[in-house]
Amino acid sequence: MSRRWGMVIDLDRCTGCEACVVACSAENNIATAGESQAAKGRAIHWIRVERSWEGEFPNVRVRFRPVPCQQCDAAPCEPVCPTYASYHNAEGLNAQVYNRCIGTRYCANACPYTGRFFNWFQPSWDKPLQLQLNPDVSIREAGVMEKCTFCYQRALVAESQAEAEKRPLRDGEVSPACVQSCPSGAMVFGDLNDPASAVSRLAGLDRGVKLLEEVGTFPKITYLARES
Amino acid sequence: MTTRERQRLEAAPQDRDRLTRDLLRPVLHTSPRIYLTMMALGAFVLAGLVAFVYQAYWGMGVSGLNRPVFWGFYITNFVFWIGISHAGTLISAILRLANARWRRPVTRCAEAITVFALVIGASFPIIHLGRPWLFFWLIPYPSERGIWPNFRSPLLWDFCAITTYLTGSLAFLLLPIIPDWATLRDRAIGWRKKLYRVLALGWRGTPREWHRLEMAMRIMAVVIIPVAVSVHTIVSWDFAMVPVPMWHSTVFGPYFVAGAIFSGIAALIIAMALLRKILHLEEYLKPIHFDHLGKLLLVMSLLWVYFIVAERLTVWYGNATPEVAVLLATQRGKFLPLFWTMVCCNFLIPFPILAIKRLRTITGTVIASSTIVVGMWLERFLIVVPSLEFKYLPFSWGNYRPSWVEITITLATFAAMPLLYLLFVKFVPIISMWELKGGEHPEPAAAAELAPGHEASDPWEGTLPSAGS
Amino acid sequence: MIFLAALLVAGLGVLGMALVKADTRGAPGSVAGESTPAAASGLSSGVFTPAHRTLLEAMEDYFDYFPTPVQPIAFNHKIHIAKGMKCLSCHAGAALGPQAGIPSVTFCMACHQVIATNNPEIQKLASYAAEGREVPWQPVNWFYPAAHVRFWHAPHIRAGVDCTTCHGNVSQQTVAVRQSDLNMHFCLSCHREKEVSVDCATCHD
Amino acid sequence: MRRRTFLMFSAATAAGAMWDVAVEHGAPGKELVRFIPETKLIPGVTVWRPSVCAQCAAGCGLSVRVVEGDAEVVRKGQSGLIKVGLAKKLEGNPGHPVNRGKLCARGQAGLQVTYNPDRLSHPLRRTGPRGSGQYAEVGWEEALGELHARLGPLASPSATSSLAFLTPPLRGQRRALIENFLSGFDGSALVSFEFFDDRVLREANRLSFGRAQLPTFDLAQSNVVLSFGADFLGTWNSPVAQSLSYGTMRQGRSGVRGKFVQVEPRISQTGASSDEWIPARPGTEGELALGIAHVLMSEHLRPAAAAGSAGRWIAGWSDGLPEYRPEAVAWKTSVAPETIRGLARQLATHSPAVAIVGGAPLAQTNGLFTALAVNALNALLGSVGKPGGLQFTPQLGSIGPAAPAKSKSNAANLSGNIQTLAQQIRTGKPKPVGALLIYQANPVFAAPPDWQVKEALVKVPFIASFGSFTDETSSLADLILPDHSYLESWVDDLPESGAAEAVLSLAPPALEPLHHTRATPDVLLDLAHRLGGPVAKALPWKTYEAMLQDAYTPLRHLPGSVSAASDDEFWSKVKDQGGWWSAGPVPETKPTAARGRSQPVKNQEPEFDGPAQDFPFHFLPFPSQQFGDGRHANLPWLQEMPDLLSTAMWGSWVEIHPGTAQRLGIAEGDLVEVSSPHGVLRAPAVLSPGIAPDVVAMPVGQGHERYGRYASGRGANPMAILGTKTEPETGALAWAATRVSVRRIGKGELCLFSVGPLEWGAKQLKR
Repeated sequence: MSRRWGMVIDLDRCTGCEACVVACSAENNIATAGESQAAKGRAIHWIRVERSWEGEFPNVRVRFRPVPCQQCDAAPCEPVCPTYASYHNAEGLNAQVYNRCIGTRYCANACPYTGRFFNWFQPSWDKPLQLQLNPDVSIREAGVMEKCTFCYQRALVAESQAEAEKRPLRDGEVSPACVQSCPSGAMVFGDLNDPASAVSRLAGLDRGVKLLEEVGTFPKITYLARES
Repeated sequence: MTTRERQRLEAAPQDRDRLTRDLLRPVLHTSPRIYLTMMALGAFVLAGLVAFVYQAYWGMGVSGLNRPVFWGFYITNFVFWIGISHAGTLISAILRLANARWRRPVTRCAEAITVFALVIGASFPIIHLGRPWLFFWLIPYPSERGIWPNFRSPLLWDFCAITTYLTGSLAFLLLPIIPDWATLRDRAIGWRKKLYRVLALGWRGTPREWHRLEMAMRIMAVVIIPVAVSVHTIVSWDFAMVPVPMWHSTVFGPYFVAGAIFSGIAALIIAMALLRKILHLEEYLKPIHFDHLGKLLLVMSLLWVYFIVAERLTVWYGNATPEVAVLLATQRGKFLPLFWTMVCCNFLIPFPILAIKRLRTITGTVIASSTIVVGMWLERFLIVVPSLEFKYLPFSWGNYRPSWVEITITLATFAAMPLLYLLFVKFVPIISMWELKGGEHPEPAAAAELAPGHEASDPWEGTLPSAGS
Repeated sequence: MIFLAALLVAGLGVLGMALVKADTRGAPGSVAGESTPAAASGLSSGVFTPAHRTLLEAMEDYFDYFPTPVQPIAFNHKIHIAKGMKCLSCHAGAALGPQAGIPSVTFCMACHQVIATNNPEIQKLASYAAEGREVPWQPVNWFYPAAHVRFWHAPHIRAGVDCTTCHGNVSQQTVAVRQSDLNMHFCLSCHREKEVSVDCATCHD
Repeated sequence: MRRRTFLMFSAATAAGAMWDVAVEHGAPGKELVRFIPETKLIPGVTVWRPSVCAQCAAGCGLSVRVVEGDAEVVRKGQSGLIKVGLAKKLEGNPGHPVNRGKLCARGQAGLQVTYNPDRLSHPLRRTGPRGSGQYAEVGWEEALGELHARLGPLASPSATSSLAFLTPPLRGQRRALIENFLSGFDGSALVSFEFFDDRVLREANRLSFGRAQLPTFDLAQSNVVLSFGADFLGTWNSPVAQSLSYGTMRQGRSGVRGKFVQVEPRISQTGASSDEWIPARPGTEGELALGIAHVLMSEHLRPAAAAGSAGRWIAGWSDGLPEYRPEAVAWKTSVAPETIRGLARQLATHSPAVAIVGGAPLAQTNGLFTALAVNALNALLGSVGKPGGLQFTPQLGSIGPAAPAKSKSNAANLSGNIQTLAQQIRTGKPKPVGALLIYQANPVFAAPPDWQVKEALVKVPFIASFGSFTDETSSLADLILPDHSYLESWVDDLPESGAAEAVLSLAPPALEPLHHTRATPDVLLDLAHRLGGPVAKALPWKTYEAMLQDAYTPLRHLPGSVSAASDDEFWSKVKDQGGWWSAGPVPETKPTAARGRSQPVKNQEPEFDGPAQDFPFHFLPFPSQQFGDGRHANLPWLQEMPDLLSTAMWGSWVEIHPGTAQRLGIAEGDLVEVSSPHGVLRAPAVLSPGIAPDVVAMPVGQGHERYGRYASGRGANPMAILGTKTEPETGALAWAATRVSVRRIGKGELCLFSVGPLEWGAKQLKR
């Protein structure tokens, strides 16, 4: 059976440190928008940490949750794309093919999680910041949508490595940059089709909830609710 | 209908020459004022083109769009103009089928609106593309890579529906022009003669030709109605097919179609009034036309209110959090001024004007139509933007403010419409001469063949105002 | 459609004029810093955007046109292969990673210190080495950035795909030229035949 | 049909019409020359190389992803491209005991230090007036020659003026090198400066536990964690190590979920994770701790003697702290007596429990008392040195041959702080400062204005800086000799906390230098060689690498992570592993006795700078999640990383309670003016429900005047309005003891990532 990549985010472990946010920018060549563009709502963060305040002083609580693309099984972004730039691949990812994207931004509207981002301008890096760019990830030009890929390039590298070594991929061998960096171990990544994987086990916990479950998107990210 | 009325409508034979003269005057003579107007409009259109190129070159970032409001003015304009396009073909086809005689001076006017509004409307999905130079990927053409467009996407349905509608409307508009072009060919001189010789497609006015034309028009009239309905339904499905609060609604199909006809008729009334004034067609476009269209507008206004109440009341009672967020934002929140302006423009102002007979004059209907055009544009805006600003996760809610680029392009399309119209008027008699002449055919036999249709009782006859008698 | 075509033509015309001076302007949406080094640093991949210096470059990209490169030294593949060298002797990266790579001038000079030193082309090579410079070889096969192609040599070599499958029979070539139109159809037909992934994301990213 | 064919067919006319526009085609342009590469890497294949994070003092191990790529360099005056190994990503070193493969946001953004567009690429000599930032490039020989000429006279025994070296607190051989370097200069001073320096806590730990170092928390096994103001998941101490164990505390053990209570007047990133937030009045945290201790003792949950020597510093401890009845404490702290009792019972019954103190509570005039009170509470709970409690990472203090050869005359001067340095510069006593060397520290930005640091520094006849950037301090320098970035250098660190074992983080350069920079340790060794005499004798090594090798190869004989048969093998394994960590007892620095004090520390009311009637609000500058103390403000990734709570990017803001804001007529995003007796600043307001009504808070880190294109002129610097109250025993700046007033100025600009409502729930409809 083919793989079905999934993620579990334990909100009880998450500290809101945003290591995942920077890890994602570094891994995926996400350009910095700059102040004026960021103020217009054009900063790109494939993963963001949402926060919510509850209660009145002094009984105040904060909740937060990291939100990347939920990699839905029934993703609303996919059927609406007129060019198949947004499509479902065999490993269950909501992949985005940049060269096929003509920039209707329909997918971004359809996404209930606002997890898709548009390149409003040609991305640029002040020299020599471009030297940090990851050669495994392409630069998205002006006019195309982009989104979290579950760091598919890392999965491909690991698969290629495993194939070269003629062995199967181990659980935990592939992890997106956010999961790799997470200091409190709040994020776990793996194959949901493998019942023995850590992610399958955690996704089955009673604490597991899906974000906006009522929309019927069947996300592959399971949030483990905070216990307080 | 009195005899006098009938004569006026069908034009007495002795008037025919005058009629032809009157109707060809705008085609053959152009005043400097018209040139000036065209230049002014052209400047606007050029500004819009420059803005579009600027945007295509630097990126969509020069617009006011952002995350999460990925659609804004452009899609508003798209829906608006596609809506306007319903004026024509649909109205003229229905009236043709219903054989309403009063329609004759109105049809071409309306059909032209359809074609131009469609062209303008259809350009917006391309203007709003992040990479407009790749728009042709929407066309299902065989590719060596084995890639086809995604037929599941409502945008593709849109593409197909709009191209079909455009083709159909063009045929619907152009077919009955052929005899008039033939008339022009016979009267014009110089380059115009050559031009019209080509355009007239060798029309000679034989009975066979007349017969075929009539048949074609009948078929077209029947076919174009479902196409027109489907177009705006599909436009509505662009929204209704995605799980966005207040977009995902079953009522959207008929709601959009009703809104489209509503705004279309309003646009038609404005266009007719302008033509009447500018081209001095007072004798051909008469108060009674405005009165009839005004009644139609009244019906559509009521229908529109019905739909908006149906839509909003169910959302309010359903009380689903994400939808109520959008609902309240439009009715009570930041969009409150726009929302209530829209209600005034679409109902509170036009309703009394159109309902009270004394106010349903040319001026009255034009005022009502103008507010309706504004109101319907706002309605489209209020469908597109608030849902995106208030979409689900409150953390990602946003704001939208259009930039000069979007405003320029929007204004340019509002200039493009009259410009195209003026150009059209300069090449085509805007009132179908042969139809106004009462289906004058050179050969009695052919006329007799068609006669029963002409003789048939006019379904609108009984409703005609007695003022003319 | 006429209107659209007019729009396109007029648009592209104005664009062309804009493109000529593209480098001297800053982007209107000041993107992280003051300059737009995207074009200069060769990172960007947009078609009709500030990514290209000239309209022609943009058009070449748009129409997938690959001009034939002019090499600084008329490297003769045929002779090297005839003398028993293998592709991987020089392009060692092909078996190990994504890129085949072109060897450094020092690698060439390892042999050409003594071999064929009279050849004017070899003398060119020697002068590069003496100046401490690499030979500015021009790429023969490449993908435009707008294609977003992720191509890794190593898995293909591991799967036993012969170099000639894509690069043609280089043993008969002197200066290498682009022999196959390495377009998506070319890749896909082989992938289909061998029943390996035809998922978009395998190659495009 | 092929795409090209289709296009040609449909667009041929259009294309033909404009072909002539493209006039520039075919121009070969200015193709850059390619130089012959010096390293061999397989193109496109990743190599992971160890390094050590230098972004904060935690000393985490790094794994640097290196891939070959083209870099633009200048060789022999010609610019061209060369293939070099480029760092593509920083991840945690999986084997490193402090961070175990994890890395925080600031650590990962360290990539942008190396590739920062504003990094200095050449030695610079000042051309304009001091502080103008006008410099001209000079060669290394010239720069070193000048430095030598300036320092030579100071190194002679008859020198009439002295040398000062300003650095952040350093550890390992870098510190040893500088100390040894300075030992050759009579009366020289090594001045270390860091704004958030934890001096008070080290002193308290020295008194309470005999260890003048920051503690390591075994949160992974704690059942209750009570933190007094410590941002231990964000910026304080060793955040990655603490987050790792925090995760386990919450959900890593079956059936047990640790509880976490945070005491602080403003919810920090750490406080946001707490189960309970207790906004105690600023400066009363110590009393709260003692109130809890009182309950523990009075309810016979713990005997007073359990605290051992740690209780000795609290007056009335052995009597059961009669002054700290919950009711009395409640009156002062504004924490309900029931809350205090409840906390005490939870701590006692859900053992192991641990109390943490750090940050703002210790930056009050009674900071030492507060720290000692929490230490005593920990001791009373029995959590010192126990699983689930606090421990001290063994320190490899006596390892290495590089202890400075102190001469009697300068031993006393070897350490100092920025105030004494400023004093010395101003008064010229005991000796005028003849030259100042600056390495990374930036006190001009981060010291309160009344210390007059800048005014003092400009009086020094000669200043040289080794920094990679021009910042507010290094822009005063006459000569700048830029250092390699840490990824390009030999790096070593001895983490003070974060692991149960003794840790040496050490790594060779992961990258070749990108610019014409030189590693500062090597520059100093070179300089020592040139100076000759005692300096050269104290630093006999040719390279820093040799010095490190000499210092650390003796570790081979200790039980540790590397087993090797020879010193060379050991050294190469240490380099590969990114360090060495102990696997058994190691010889440590002798625990320092609680010398110099016999009396308990008195609890004094916290004093605040500024009268309460004119300045009604406590001003709380807090280390920002993005920039720490401001040193990371030049990294664009961090500038664009939204703050967790305010979601602000690219700027600074003033956090105000919504009720207070309403009273003052301030709305979200309004520009407000914050005035203290020492200065005024302006910033946009953020209304935050998680702050006490009598506190206004501001992140530290922005407001740089000169720190590259991303940081300069952005936001406001809260340090610029701080008073100069200090904790009297340690002399540490009480940076949380300033009072301010706030008023609205007008509309401001705020760059927020989320403009949505503050809540997710039903209230979202009220917008």
